[in-house]
Amino acid sequence: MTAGDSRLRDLIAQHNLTDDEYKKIVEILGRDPNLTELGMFSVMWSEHCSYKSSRVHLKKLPTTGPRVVQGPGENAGAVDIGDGLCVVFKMESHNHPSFIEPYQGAATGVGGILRDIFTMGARPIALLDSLRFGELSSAKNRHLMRGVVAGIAGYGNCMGVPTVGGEVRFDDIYSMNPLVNVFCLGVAHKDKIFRGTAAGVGNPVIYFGSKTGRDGIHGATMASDSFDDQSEQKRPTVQVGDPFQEKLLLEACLELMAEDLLVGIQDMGAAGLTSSSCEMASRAGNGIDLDLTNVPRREPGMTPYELMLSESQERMLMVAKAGKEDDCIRICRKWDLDVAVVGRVTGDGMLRVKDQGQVVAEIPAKALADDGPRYERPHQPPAYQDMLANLNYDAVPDVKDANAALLALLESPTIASKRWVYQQYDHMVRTNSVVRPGSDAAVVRIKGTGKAVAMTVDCNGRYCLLHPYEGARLAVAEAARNLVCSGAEPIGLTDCLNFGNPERPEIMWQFVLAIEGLKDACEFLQVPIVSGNVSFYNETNGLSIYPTPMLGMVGLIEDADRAMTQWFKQDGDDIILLGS
Amino acid sequence: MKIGIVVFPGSNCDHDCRHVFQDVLGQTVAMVWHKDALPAGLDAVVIPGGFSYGDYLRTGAIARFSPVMTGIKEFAAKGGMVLGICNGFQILLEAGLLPGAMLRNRELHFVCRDVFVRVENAATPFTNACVPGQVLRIPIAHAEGSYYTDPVTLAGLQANAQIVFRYCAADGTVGTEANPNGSLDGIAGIRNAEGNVLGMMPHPERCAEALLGNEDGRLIFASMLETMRGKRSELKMAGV
Amino acid sequence: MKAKVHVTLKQGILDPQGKAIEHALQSLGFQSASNVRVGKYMELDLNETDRAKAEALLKQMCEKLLANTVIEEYRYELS
Amino acid sequence: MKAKVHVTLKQGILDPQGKAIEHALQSLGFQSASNVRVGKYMELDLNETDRAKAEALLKQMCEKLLANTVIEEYRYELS
Ligand SMILES: Nc1ncnc2c1ncn2[C@@H]1O[C@H](COP(=O)(O)OP(=O)(O)O)[C@@H](O)[C@H]1O
Repeated sequence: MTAGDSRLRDLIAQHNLTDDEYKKIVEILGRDPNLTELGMFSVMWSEHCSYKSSRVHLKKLPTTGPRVVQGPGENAGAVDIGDGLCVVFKMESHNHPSFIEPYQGAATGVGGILRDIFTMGARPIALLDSLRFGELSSAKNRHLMRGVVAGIAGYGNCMGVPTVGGEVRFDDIYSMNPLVNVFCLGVAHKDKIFRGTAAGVGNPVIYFGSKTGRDGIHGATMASDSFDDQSEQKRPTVQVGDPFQEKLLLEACLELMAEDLLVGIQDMGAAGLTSSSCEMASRAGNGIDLDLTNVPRREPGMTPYELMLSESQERMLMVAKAGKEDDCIRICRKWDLDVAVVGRVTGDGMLRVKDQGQVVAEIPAKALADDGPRYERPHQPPAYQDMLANLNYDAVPDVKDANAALLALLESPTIASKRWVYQQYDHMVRTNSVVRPGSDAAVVRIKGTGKAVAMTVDCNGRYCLLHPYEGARLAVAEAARNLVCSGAEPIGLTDCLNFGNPERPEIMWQFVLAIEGLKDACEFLQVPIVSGNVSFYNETNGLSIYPTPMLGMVGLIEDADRAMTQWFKQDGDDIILLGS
Repeated sequence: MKIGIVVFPGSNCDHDCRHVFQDVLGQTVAMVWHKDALPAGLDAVVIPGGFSYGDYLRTGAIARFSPVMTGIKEFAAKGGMVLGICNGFQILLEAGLLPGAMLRNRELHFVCRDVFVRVENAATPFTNACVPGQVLRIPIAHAEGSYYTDPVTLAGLQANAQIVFRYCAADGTVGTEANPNGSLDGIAGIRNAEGNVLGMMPHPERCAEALLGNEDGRLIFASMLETMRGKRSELKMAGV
Repeated sequence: MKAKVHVTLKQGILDPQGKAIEHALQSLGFQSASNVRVGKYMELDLNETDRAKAEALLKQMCEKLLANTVIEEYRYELS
Repeated sequence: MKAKVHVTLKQGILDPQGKAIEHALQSLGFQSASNVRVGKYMELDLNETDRAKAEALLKQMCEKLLANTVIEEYRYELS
């Protein structure tokens, strides 16, 4: 590029691409991309979608085991629980959107994770949420918390999926960057799991769900961007969730799946139509011809760029068996959903997008979905580690008045009861909640089996700051303890790794060590990690959050009657202290 | 016995009601899609909880126009037993099968927890297995459960023993403290004048199994089954 | 034609939402605000040219769906 | 003074409520209704005599509390 290319340079920067990444795009295409193509690359190669800083490290995690039916790489992971059933689960973050608009940010986060579960063919039966806010003494933090809790409640309750547990912690490090992580679990027949694949040349590609609007354009790149004082201006990217629409989508999906109609299905999450189409094509080694003319839209005058990048919620893409279009359309109409055949599977590996008869984008699907940049970013221990290593523990004052200290602890919001939160969540719908919020883990029975699953979400960010390796190991251990104390055997894990800016070597160091810790602890306990999510760039004005590798662990209780709760049961019972 | 459970697009306690009637109580269940006609031969109709149409305008406001409602009105007019739970209650109000309306909860937000209700009338088809004044522990889960009606209608409800459940404390005392949503006169459930239509905010289907730690809700279903058996044998005796 | 519909709670019916907002306003220092009442506002297009007909339609919509006259009252404008 | 505040969703923002109501109106036979948008309407008393001051106050209230300016816009009248 030359100096005369300043407009191009601006465009590249606005799309959060580096010069090298742009060069790679030109190399792949053998020409300069047009604006639509540039947009598509930018979202797919964003940190959020491409995992470019984390992939090399995530590979180290143990992901296999005798019960694993589906490991990382699909919409969610799946673990065998016997009786021909498996549990499908995953955790997702919606931190940045929730900071901008707490209600809608949290609500659409719930919507996204629910879609991840039911696109796999599983009916969601439980949600858990893990939240981090700054101290409640600030009105802003109270506002954020109120909005986030109401948003999770608003969406989850309407969907009829109980929010059975979670955790909330407060620390001012999160006041400019709260964390909103949501875990969802569903149940599916082991041999009826659906995957996001566009197999079968000639098969129709069908769009269904809500209409496409101009919402959330660049949401995926936003999630891969740090905040600064200008972030307020990024607000037009806010998406509004429609849980009722999602309920229709859920029921329609399960009905479509019950009939023999589908080859593959995927939800349109971050990067919308672009990610769903190229990922499905790439997984099958195929291409897709998309025709935007038929894409249902909410507003007139939408450009191909906008249609391909929109992050409107409650939309899905399915690849049907040839000839089954009408059956698919009939079921979608029954549920009052917009539906349209928008393309065909091709054998040439290209994602080819047409609008009004013109080709507006033509990119190898695999280049978008899988051949994104991959970085082994430099890492190095932060300076504060030296300080910690040299800390003189003897200089830390002893507690003088233990009673007062205990009361102060009990009073702190992090430790106090979370009833105000979980009473706003319908935690009983579906009538499976054997152990409701308030104990170590939530226990939900699996109807028709006599079994139950226990679930917990855990992470102590402060431990992870002090030492990411030990902190991550402790988080795994805590989650496992919570399950075991509920009578369950841990069978699988999902993670949601919340970190600062990976371009900073100290943050990358935290990340690499946390992964090591997760790996060692999971191998030791023989609990595989079957799905997960990485959320980088959790920093505002240069201040990072604590490294917070959130875990969602799932355990199996063979006999639901034997689920255990944490509280004392009866006068005169013996109390035994176990462990060291 | 055959129970019809109505399914609106946003119903979400429909499976729970089916589970109770079918798997726990061993009855026959017909799931009735809201766009279809009400099938013949039902002994009772249940309108389950949920968010019938997203509840965007007012709870139950849109649902009352669903085709199935015509059949339900006829069924009720002929004395058929209709139970509306939570959103089902809200729909019965909007449809005019029960008097009054629902307002937002006093605290404005959704509340999901166990409450106590006192059985104010144990002589209804839905409560005849209870004793008068019995206190039941049943969960609620709603954001719009603050019952309201005009003073004249309220006086009528009181005079005709149409108030079937009132929110109360564990010992049965009724009052503001025990009222979770600001409902008028502590109303948690009412019946129509004829007694065959009941709307209640608490969810009996959520507490009908020992595994879930509470079986108080079973009394409602047991009452209904008892009533149906009675009706059937009456019909038999009359040679119908 | 464009229609604007206001649906408000009837006088005498407690409006907890209005109360909450009033409370919040006051704790934000807006002491001079009082009697806050909250209602719904709807805008819609009516594909009608006859004003009287449009009014009749609107009235029906309000009575049937947009307002619950047990607790709410409504008014509308056409333009 | 009496203030009336209308808070509506910004153009382009999804309005699930409006969509649901429009759908319901149409299936009730009101085919001529379209583009339904739903907003909030608030009335309040302002203990102020100076009009300019009252306007300034109202604007602040809207920005700070009554409207969520991320997705909503507002307008007010004084009388
Ligand atoms: N955000 C939340 N959503 C749902 N339940 C929650 C949430 N936060 C806490 N809880 C519930 O409250 C109880 C106490 O949580 P927590 O304070 O994290 O306890 P612990 O430190 O013992 O894990 C748990 O049962 C948990 O599931």
